[in-house]
Amino acid sequence: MKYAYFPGCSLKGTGKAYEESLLPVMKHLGVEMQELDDWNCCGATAYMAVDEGKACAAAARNLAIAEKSGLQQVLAPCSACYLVLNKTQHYLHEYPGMRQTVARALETVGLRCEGTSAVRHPLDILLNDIGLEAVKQKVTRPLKGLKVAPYYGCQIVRPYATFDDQTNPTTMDRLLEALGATVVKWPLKTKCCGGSLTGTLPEAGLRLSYILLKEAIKRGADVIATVCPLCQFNLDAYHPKISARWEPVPIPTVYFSQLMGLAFGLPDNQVVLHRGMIPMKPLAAPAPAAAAAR
Amino acid sequence: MSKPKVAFYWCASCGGCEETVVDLAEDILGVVEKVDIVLWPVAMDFKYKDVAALPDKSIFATLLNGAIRMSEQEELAVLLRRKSQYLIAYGACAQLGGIPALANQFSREQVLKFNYEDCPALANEAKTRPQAQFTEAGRTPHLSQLHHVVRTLDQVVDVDFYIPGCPPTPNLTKAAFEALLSGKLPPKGAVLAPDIALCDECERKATKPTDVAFTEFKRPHQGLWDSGKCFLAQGVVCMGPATRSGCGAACTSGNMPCTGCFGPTSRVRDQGAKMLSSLCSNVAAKDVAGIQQALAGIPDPVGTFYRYGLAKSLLRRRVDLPA
Amino acid sequence: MTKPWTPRIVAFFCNWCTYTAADLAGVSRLKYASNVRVIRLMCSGRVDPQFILDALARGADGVLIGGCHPGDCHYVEGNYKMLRRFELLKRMLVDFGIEPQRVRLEWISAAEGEKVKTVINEMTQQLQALGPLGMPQKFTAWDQELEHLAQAVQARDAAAGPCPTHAAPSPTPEVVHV
Amino acid sequence: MSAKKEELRIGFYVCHCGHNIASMVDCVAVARSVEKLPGVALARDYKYMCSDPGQVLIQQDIREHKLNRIVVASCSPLLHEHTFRGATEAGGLNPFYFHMVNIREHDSWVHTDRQEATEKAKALAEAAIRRVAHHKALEIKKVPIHPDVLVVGGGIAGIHAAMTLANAGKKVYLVEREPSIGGHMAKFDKTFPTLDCAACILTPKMSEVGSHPNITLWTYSDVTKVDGYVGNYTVQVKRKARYIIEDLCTGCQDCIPNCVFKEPKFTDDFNEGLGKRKPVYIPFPQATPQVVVIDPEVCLNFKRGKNPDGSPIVSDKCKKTCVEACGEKNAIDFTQKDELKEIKVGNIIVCTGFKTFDAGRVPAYGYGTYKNVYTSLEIERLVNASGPTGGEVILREGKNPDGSPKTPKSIGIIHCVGSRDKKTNIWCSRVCCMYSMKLAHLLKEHTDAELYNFYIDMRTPGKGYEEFYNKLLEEGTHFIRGRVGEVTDWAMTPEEEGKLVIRVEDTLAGVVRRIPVDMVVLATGLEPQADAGDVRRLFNMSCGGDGWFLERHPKLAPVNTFTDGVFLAGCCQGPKDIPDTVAQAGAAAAEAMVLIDRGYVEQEPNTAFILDQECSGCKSCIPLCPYTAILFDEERKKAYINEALCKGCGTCVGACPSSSIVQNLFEDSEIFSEIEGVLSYD
Repeated sequence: MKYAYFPGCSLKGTGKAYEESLLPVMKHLGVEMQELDDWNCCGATAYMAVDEGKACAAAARNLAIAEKSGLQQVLAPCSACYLVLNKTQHYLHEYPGMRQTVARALETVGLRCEGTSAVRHPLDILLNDIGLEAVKQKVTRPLKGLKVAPYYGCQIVRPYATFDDQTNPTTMDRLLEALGATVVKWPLKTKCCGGSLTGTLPEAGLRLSYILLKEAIKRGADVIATVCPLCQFNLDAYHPKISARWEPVPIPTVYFSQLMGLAFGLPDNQVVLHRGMIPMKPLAAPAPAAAAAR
Repeated sequence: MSKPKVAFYWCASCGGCEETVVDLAEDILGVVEKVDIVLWPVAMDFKYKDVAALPDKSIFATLLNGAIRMSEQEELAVLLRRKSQYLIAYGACAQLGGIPALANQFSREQVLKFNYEDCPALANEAKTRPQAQFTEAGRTPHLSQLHHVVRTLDQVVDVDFYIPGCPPTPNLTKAAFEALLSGKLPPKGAVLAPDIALCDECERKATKPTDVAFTEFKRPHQGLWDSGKCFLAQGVVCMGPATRSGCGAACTSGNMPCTGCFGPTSRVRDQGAKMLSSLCSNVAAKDVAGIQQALAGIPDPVGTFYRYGLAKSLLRRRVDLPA
Repeated sequence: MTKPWTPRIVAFFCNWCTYTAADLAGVSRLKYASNVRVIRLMCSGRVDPQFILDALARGADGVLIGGCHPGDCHYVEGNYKMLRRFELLKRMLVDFGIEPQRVRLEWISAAEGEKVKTVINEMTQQLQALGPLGMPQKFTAWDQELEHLAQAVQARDAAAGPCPTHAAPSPTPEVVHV
Repeated sequence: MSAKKEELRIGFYVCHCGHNIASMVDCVAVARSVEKLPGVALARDYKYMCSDPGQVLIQQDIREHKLNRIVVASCSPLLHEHTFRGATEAGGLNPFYFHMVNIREHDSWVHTDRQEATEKAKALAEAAIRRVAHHKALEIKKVPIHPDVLVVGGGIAGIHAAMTLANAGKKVYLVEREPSIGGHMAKFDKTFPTLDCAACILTPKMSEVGSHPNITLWTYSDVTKVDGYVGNYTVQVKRKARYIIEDLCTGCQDCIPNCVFKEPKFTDDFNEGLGKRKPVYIPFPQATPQVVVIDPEVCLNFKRGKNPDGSPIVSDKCKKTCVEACGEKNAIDFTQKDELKEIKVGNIIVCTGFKTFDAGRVPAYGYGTYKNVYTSLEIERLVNASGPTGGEVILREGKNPDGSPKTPKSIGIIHCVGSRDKKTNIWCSRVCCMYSMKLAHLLKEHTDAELYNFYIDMRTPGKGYEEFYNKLLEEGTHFIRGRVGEVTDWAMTPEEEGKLVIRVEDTLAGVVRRIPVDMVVLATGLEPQADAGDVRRLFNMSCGGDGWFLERHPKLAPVNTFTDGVFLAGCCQGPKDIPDTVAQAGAAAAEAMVLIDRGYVEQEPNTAFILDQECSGCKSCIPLCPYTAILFDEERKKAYINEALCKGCGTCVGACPSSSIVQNLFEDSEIFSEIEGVLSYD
């Protein structure tokens, strides 16, 4: 299995831990990810709000490069990238006007976007292409006893329900269970993390982060697992402020891929748990018998 | 008193129809006794100018076989029409276009190119093609030219009667002569054969089940066929149900399926469409894939359903060819 | 004033589903291209492939057949029979040089007025892009070679002078048409 | 050719239909264009052809102008062909010398360019003119109607239709798949807006059905096959084994307390799973017939698994205390098998009802996740005195400090769950606003809780309905306008702890609100039955895109289907309340009686026949006929059609390879001339 890999800016910056953990995990599962040559900004959600035409053109350039590469599947781990690329794909198919605008823009750089490639999320690929059975077979250190709150955020399920339910997604739940973890009942799976409001309107934005963290602790979670660099950042970076404004809610937030690496027994530098600001408690050592059996 | 004048002529045909006239055997004597033959290129030496010299309508009946494929054939058809009281399309080619009309699937250029350049059995390095005219030693002979379209006789001139078949049977020919000479004629435009499909006289009819459901189709060379059983019951396309009878089921008696040379019954406008309809309706499958699989046994529907009737079909010819 | 060319579609709709759906489209005041002319039959199974070829030969640029959805035929299975004919006819028409988009089979239930609209509009658009099939015009064009020849022969004969008419006319037996 | 061909004199009429046609089609131009066609004796345009003067005009013209063919260009033949055939006949012509052109539904109503619409009308008219020249005089066949009626479904619609017919002296078979009739209505506590007790008004009707001499009641039965046509249907009914001989069971129910299971422990469907029942049970106290039923899935006297014929395997391992209790009545029969019955009826009324929307499909509302989220039907049972709690409203989860079950102090009712929602069902289920208010009233009465209704729009069109809404407002029930976003258990304040929080945008106040409640009621919408598709096929009906059975005409034939002799009543046709259901059931019964009392149906003479001289006996047509109407005469080696069995689809005609089959009204020559006609415009 080979996918075109669109990292986007976050995975090279604030969300470095996502890339650092996802790449080895995928490799471990025999998935080949070929980073797109000369990719550019996906346009992100902000650009879409300013100028849809230009935003689509920017995103479509990446799709065009993917088409040119001959790889029909584009793997976009960042939620914002995933949404924007998908949205562009939808616009190209549904609005002839947009198709023209984009075609004209791409023509100037000698590219064409037919809109034929599929934009895929890692969860989608793990569940539907690789399958949980294959994942389970790679688990050498089951996350027994680890209580995880699966946090999907908004962008991978809204507005497009591409591979999971919009209000109650379950793909990550099933993945975490396959890793041996306990998934806590957590009705805030797709609630807002505060998004960019944490920076612009902290009272509103941080409050949303605070609710998520508080509810996760209340429901007995040891850790929050996320799929989105912005969610991870919001839930991880503002503890001092939240603590000052409301109460301390010390719970770590990590990428699901980090938990996978952990369960696969990958080396620490591929699990990169040290990148989090709230440290995750070490797992209980595996029972000697179980360890011997491996 | 002089005897009625009769002409035989051939256009684009194989000569088989002429054989039928000969196949009348001793009966031909009876015919010859009652008529004067004024034109019969295959057997006797007359010149066109002799015909041209005849007064209009002075020939009692002309039996013309072959499709109209060349300019010369058309010219003669027009001439003979003018000279004849009755013009009879004799045989499948004159009636329906016949085998020559299968060329209506190709353009004139394709036909010429294949026959004078690409045909594997050909030695024509100069790629010489027939010319309409050329000058040699100060003389300029004109040659007949290939038309773009192969036509039935009635697509060129008015036709009074049709005698079907590839070739027509001696019996039908004899009966037609008798009718002509006795004056007991059906209405103009009639086909001088029974107006009922071939199954009526096919001995295999009784073996066709009433619940046929096709799962596959076979072509005659793809198997050995039960010589007593309906071909359709064996999955072999037999045009009998869509073809006029009158041949005495000659092909099925010889263990070959009917290929449709007698053309459709009078009620049908397009023989191929009707045969297609009948066969397909009785395919067993209900899903597109299953249907396509069953019908894959008919790889060339045009050649199968319009083997003789393409020129006379509703579309006449492949539609995207030049005129 | 010459009107710009627009395609002509002859439609054969079954009485129970598609014709009723077209009535529903009317009752719902849906708007669609006026290029289609509907002929009502009781069942899509009645659609004789001759009708389709005849329509094309007489100047239709496309033929649309509408029947009940598979399993819903008012006459149990008439629509399957049409589907089977359609599958081979489509292939045969390609051999005749006719684009497959020109003949279309659609399952439209009595409730799908909206589908009548979309299918007709879509087909009109497709045919517009394909351009006219124009069989009657083609027939005329094909037969021009006959006229050219006739003119040439006439000219030649005229040059050669009148036909000698010395031969006696053939005796004609009395004709009784039976 | 027989007699000399009669000269063609066609009369053509184009109808303005007020402005319906005339506004988009130049009717005068159409008449002028048709006038010039060969065979046309006169062409007129007229305001309303279907009116009496319009019809009289045709009749007069036939006489005065010696017309022998009539063409009317107006609306759909499905609407008025009958009318104009009548006028043609009244004028002294055979009615089949008439043909109709649809220039309203197929032209003026669907096009926007007057010139194009007029051209189209001309072409369609020319096609009809050419076609009608080929028409032949035909005779209408009259087929007698079997006077018995089948009513499918024993809810309030089926009960009312069956009673209406039976009281008029007609014999009725009422087939119900559950062990008792009563349907959804039997589960309701009270009915809106009058708040009369559902059982009080329904059960007398139920027992009347059970004892009516003209009604054969078959419960626990399925219709498995329907053959035939209007007036002459042959129906196969499967009477499922209930392991009780109905005639011997007196309804004493002694077997139930004596079952080896001392406590009821199996899900009680009638109580929406809120209660339990035993393997031998009666669905509810007023069940009709008063006959118990044994569930072989859980009864100990059966083994798991099935016999080769699909019936359960009797183990005979149980002590059979029930048989002992039944005693001499001997009504219990463990060897009973499904039984197939065949009946003949002339008409069928389909009243198969609805199912409620599966609330689990909207995960945001927490049904199945939070125990104290209920569906409306569960509440109906909960507030019902004969329900699983005896009418006491207690929560599924949570106890009082003393260990007793908790009663809700605050209740939220969420409207439009599975209705008016693109993600689930787009239609309005029509009854939810009203029943939600009814439940609000009943819940308040039972618990004195704070009641909140969350609605998108209040829809109360009905006699006394708006008044009921006003009454609720006065009672102090809160109405909050807004579609609820979610039901959740995460608390933001101490007051919310331990409660269900309803998050909603209050669109009147313009704020997002969080309302903590103890109980959430989801007003689930109505959906077509899960097997509506199979039922539709069984009775040869149509379904709308939404899955409800389709009536022949939404206004003029609301209980008819496209199949003659099959009628609809109740929610199987679309959501409706009890008054409308009963009205529709009465209408369906009346429609059936129209046919029964007339005694015969007229059959469209569009049957096919084989030209005997021309048939070669190729047998291609024989397997094509779904009605086995085509037979082979072995002696003459030709096929022939049994006209009585032919339904007139024309499939054999389309397939006859030598065109030796002719379909009346749809002859090849008629259709070819129509093709020529529609393509005649420039």
